Amino acid sequence: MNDQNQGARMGRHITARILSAMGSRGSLVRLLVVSIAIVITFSALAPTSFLTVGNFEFLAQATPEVALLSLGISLAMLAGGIDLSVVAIANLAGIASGLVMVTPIGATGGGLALAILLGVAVAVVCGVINGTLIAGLRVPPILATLGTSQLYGGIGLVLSGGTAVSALPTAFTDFANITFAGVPLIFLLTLLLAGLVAFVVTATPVGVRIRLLGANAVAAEYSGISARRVTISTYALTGGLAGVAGLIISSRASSADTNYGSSYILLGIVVAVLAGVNPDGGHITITGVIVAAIALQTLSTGLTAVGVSSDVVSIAQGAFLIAMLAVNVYGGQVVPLFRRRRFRRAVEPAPA
Amino acid sequence: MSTMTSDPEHGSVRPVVEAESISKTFGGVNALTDVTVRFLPGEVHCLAGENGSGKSTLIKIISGAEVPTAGSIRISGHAYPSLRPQQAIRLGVEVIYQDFSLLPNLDAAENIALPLLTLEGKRVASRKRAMKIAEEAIGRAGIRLDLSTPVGDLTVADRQLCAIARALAHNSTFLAMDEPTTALTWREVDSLFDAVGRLREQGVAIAFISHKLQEVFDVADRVTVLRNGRIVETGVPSQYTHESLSQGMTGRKSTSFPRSSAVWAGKPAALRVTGLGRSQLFEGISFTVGQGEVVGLSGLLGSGRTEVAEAIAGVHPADTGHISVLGEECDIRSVEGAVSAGIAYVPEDRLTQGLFLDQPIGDNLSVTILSKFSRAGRIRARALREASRTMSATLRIKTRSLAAPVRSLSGGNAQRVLIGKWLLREPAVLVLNGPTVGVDVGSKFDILSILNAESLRGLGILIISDDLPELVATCHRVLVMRGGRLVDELDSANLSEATILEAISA
Amino acid sequence: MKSLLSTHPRIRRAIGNQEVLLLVIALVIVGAVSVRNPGFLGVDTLFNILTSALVPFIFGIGVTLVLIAGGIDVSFLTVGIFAAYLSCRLFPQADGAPGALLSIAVAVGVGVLLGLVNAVVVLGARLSTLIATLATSAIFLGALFAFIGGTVISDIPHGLVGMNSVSLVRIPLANGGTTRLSALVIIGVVLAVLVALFLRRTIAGRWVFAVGGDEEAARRVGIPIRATRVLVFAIAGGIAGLAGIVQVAQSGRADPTTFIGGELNVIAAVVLGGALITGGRGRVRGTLLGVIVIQIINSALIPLGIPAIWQQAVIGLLLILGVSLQTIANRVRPIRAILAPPASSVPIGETV
Amino acid sequence: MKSGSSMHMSRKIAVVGALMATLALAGCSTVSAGSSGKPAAGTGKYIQVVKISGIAWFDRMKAGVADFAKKTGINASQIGPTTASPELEANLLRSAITQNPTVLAVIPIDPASVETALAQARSKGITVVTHEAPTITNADADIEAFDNASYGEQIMSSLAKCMNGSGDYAQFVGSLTSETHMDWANAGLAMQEKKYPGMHRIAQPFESNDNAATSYTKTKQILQSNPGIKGFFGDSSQDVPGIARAIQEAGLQDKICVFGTGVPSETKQYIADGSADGIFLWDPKLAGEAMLQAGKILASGKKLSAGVDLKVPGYTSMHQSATNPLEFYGDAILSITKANIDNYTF
Repeated sequence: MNDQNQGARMGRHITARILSAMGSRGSLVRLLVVSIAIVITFSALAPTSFLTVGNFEFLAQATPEVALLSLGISLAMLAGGIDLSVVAIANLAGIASGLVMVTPIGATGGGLALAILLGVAVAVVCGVINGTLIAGLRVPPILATLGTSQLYGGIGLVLSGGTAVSALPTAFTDFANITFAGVPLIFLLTLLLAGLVAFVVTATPVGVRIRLLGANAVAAEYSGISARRVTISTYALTGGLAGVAGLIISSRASSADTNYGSSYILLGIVVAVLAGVNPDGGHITITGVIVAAIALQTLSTGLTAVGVSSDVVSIAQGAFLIAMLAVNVYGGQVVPLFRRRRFRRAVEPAPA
Repeated sequence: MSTMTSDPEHGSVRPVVEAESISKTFGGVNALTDVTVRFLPGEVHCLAGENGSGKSTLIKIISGAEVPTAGSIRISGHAYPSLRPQQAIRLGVEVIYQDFSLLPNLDAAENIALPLLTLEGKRVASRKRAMKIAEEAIGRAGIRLDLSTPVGDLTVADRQLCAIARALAHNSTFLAMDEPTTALTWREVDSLFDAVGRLREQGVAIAFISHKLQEVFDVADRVTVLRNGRIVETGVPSQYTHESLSQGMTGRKSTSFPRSSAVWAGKPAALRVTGLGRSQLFEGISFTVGQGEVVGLSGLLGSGRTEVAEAIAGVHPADTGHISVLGEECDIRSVEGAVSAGIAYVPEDRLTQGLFLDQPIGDNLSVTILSKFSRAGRIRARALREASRTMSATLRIKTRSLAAPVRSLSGGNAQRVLIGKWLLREPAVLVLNGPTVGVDVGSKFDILSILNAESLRGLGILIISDDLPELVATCHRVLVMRGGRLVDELDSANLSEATILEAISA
Repeated sequence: MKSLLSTHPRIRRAIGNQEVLLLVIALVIVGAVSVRNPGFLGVDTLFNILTSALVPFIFGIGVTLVLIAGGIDVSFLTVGIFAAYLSCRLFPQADGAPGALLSIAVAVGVGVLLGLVNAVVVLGARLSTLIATLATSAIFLGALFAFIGGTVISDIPHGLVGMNSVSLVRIPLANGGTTRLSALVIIGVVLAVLVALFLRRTIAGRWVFAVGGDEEAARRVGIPIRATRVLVFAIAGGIAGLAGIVQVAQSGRADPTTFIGGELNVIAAVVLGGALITGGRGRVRGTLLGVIVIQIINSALIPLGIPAIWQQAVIGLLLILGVSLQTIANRVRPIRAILAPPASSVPIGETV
Repeated sequence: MKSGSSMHMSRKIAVVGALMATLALAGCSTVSAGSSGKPAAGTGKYIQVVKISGIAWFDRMKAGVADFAKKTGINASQIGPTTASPELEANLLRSAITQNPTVLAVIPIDPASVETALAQARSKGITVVTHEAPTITNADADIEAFDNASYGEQIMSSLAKCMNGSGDYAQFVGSLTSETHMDWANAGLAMQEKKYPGMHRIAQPFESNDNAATSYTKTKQILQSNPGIKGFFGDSSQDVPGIARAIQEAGLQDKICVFGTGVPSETKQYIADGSADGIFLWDPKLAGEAMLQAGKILASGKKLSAGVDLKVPGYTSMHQSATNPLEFYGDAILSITKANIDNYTF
């Protein structure tokens, strides 16, 4: 990389790789088209309340925590697993760092940084525990993380003494409201982290191993990939993302609590699946996750803006998921407009 | 193609099953091209051909497990563009699949009886009745089988017997047997052939698939030879000799293979195994593979040959014994450990154990060298791609792009990817389990040539296989396993298909 | 640990038997609680556990069916409360024994219909059962609140009240009160027997195992895969409806929010009982044991004097322990022996 | 991700570090203050955000919102999430802010979790009134039906009277994180310790998760492990129905006293046979209307002060809290027993 020219070429190459890892274009295009359709529909239906700067600012502010939790779940899915404990990890991270923040040390700038680091570290440790249960004891991911979700939630409850950890320093709580040119900083932070995740899954050995492990765990074992190490890294990364989400949540809520975000687990899975992440492993799309998170948030905000009750919003989200997946399955046949040249996937194994 | 004509013998008898101009493509690869075969009542019709010639695919199309790309299946005079399995069974088609297609969580009796009870439209699952059906079926085949053990816990041989019994439980008019003897001893093969004889007398049309020439001559009334998805010729066994049939199957005069006998004498063995054992599976396994030597390890399915290979490869490590590579003792506890010791393993089941089917070819190739091609935690993507591309070119993998998924490749090309990924790692020993199963003839020759070339460069190669011509053609020595022990060693002086066959199925 | 287990077949067999393991866990907990609180060991505890296990057990039976067939259903709780609530709304006057039967029949019928909706989504959109039922449960719950109602019905049909008030056994207690076992338990017993008979003694029941064991093999031997799937979803839906109406009868009120978020706990109990999350294995008896062990854990916390704030963490820990033990038990299943008794031919030694 | 081209590990660390530093230090930047002028009190939308939509309690409160709209001609509506989850409520609240209402009336599940959003609303000139959130700081006023301490004390004095001032009792709260429930429980406990030393609370308060099934199950376990228990004190409206069902089943109607928060329609059957002895509550309809009335006064630029009349029964002469000047409470406790339960239809 001494040669500048070569560096630039490599840059282009990595960009291309990251873009290609961001999703099979067909499904991403469909998702984008539908998302834009949602925006146009609600702009027409409720121009006064939907089509406002405030509303879009709200969208950008409300999306980060869901997007980050979904990214974490997507990573677990990439490795062929699932993480149901992300919300519990987020809350535990928020509580742990909140407890440091409310001490006298936390009031100082260094103390605050320490508190934040501690929160993320706690989250990573939680992830490592998940990974160890899954790869070491080979507990199915859905059960392991269900159990740890209870455990982390319970630890959070004990640490916080049952009450919300509040009176956090204003330096921390204002963070959620900072905007650059109308774009909330937490949204930019989310994009940055998404970029980092994209880098990890495309351009690092561990990222490639996570994908291969998720694609075929048996073949990964026969290829000399250490399932234990890779799984633990995956869940540690997922935990870390959940930890940042937890910090964003407590910054936005000005407090940390155990009962926050219970609706996010299923929402996170929905976002990941909607984005086109394969729940059976081996495929992830970072852009898709961000777009899907925004699309779902837009859908619910839009429906609220036209005065529909939140019950209908949940019907709409469920129907949206089924419809998008059905389009992905049948889209090639029904909507030739969206068809892209793709390698034919024979359903059956090659002839024997 | 000129040989495939309606010969006069077919004239008066109406075929039970006819495949008419069947073609089938998988991901752009032609598995079958315009194949027409007739199966007559009371006739054992052998489909002969090498691995990958399309025999199994043809049977799967007749049984409804696959849908043909073109052509139709005619059963008792009615033409069907495609069939569903249920429909085919209802029409009297019964198959013993190569992979057995058993239900691992049900016991043997139920595996045998449930399809029949389903076909009969029964609603109540009577244990008594299931046992009765199963006992009759195993009686008919002269098989001994523990009927109340879950099939997943049976040995490979017993699973094969169970699959045979299931097919015999049903009074079918057409029975296809796809490599039904791979796990059986001679005694079991004899009773299977007796059962086949009785069915023939009852007027059942039988399709018999095998790549073991002797079996073809033993049971067949008619032989159809397939090569690369096309019918090459058809006739009665008396028209053929071993040599002419073999030539028809491979398209070459001789299966003999350019092979150097130069074992790198005086240098430490590439692989030395001493007293290897694993509880209940195998024991006392000792042998060496010299540098530049190609050693075969043969035995029936379930003889322990795969277990020994997987112990050496670290997949399921051995409990006792020693393994050394290039003279250095290594403690192999995991695949990673084996890989870093210099042992590479190409597993038996390419599709589930070897490849990441939906992932790019490039990633499949480079999985073994990710760490080597990384700096500061980041992949040196360009260098890695170069290495993969070079290997792909060396092995002549036919693909437009390394970004395409492996699934888009034919069996032969996929196998090259699998071998290539280990060659990139530059191991001292390459252990291959069934290296040419499901590979077309051209690729088979290429793959064996690649192995030959690598052995000339000093790589020690251990081939686990029951493909007798392949073993004879490529190996310097062949070791034979039975019941978890090494029972014979055939060196180049007395290495032939007949000697191996005798040793493995004694 | 591995070598210890593999060298002692007896230990291996004992640990390998899931149900024995569960019984041991149950006995250990009961023993531990009884030492601290001798009053725990009594008829009233037994009745309490049976009563509180009834509804999760009925739900669990449906979950077991779906798991055996190789799927994961997360919509059963919403199906249950939807069916029960609708039944109460449609026939609020259902009185006496015929009324009770009517309420039950309507709930089961609605459950079957919703189960069929699940089947249509799974088979029609070719979705994994987990994703499909995630989406349908959002839709069912939204539809319940939006179109049927969300307020608690505290005046439920009198037939149901009457059914619950029939006692099988009534025993006076030391504190002057009585403890009783409601006749509702009979529903659980009858259903358990029926489903066990269905699974063991009918061809369709065997198909369920076949489909979950190896779908492709089952297809090849002529088992109707799609019909089996539809049947399983329909039955599971009906069972969920039954569980819902039993819950309403038991609690004397129809509260649409009763079950929110409890899906995974029921699945955990079923898996603890030995059903494989990958399909092909499971039994009603195991599910009963799994549910009871979880109820024992739950009811041990108060007598053990574990502070409320610690309870969630303790449950999480026990859950992790349970699933880990189960996984370990599954891993030590015996291997198929190959090694023949020493043959007459002498094995060749180091000949090279 | 173009920068990814030359991003070494060290660079990556640097970026992460910078990120942390930003997180830690950038908090100083201020939020842009809203500059839009306040709309007049009589115009614009009034939106009420509740904990959960569709349950009896908030349906009753909705009737209060409708009454307010009818009386004043103001466009007032109520929204709430499908499940009682703080993040759903906070998001709904934020999406309500984007509709730029004149008055936001909020009943938070977790007061701390809405503080930031409420600050944002106020910075846009929206008048914010809360309920069941006496510690709130980012509101123009918090309207309570009563003084929390005296509510807890009133439940306790009824319970103590029923128990003749002696014996064990257990307390239930919806969740240990629920501020008002904990206030009532603690006030009750403090009073008992001072005035009724013969009574004794077993353990910490039990959590019912606002779920009658949970309070039922736990009550059975408590009865079983504490055979001598004489009373129950329930804070969540779902506690009394659950506790009373367990008492009813055990046939202990006459031996055990049950008091707590409750809704008449949900507890009538238990009050009738004595398995519950008395419920306390405030009428959500009146509370809902009082919140909006307070909002109307504040939006017109006036201030609330002690003694203010919100023109709603029980809220005609509000008291200002000594601890939080934003908190105003009325005298709207309803005490319901067998004698008067038939007067209430909700």
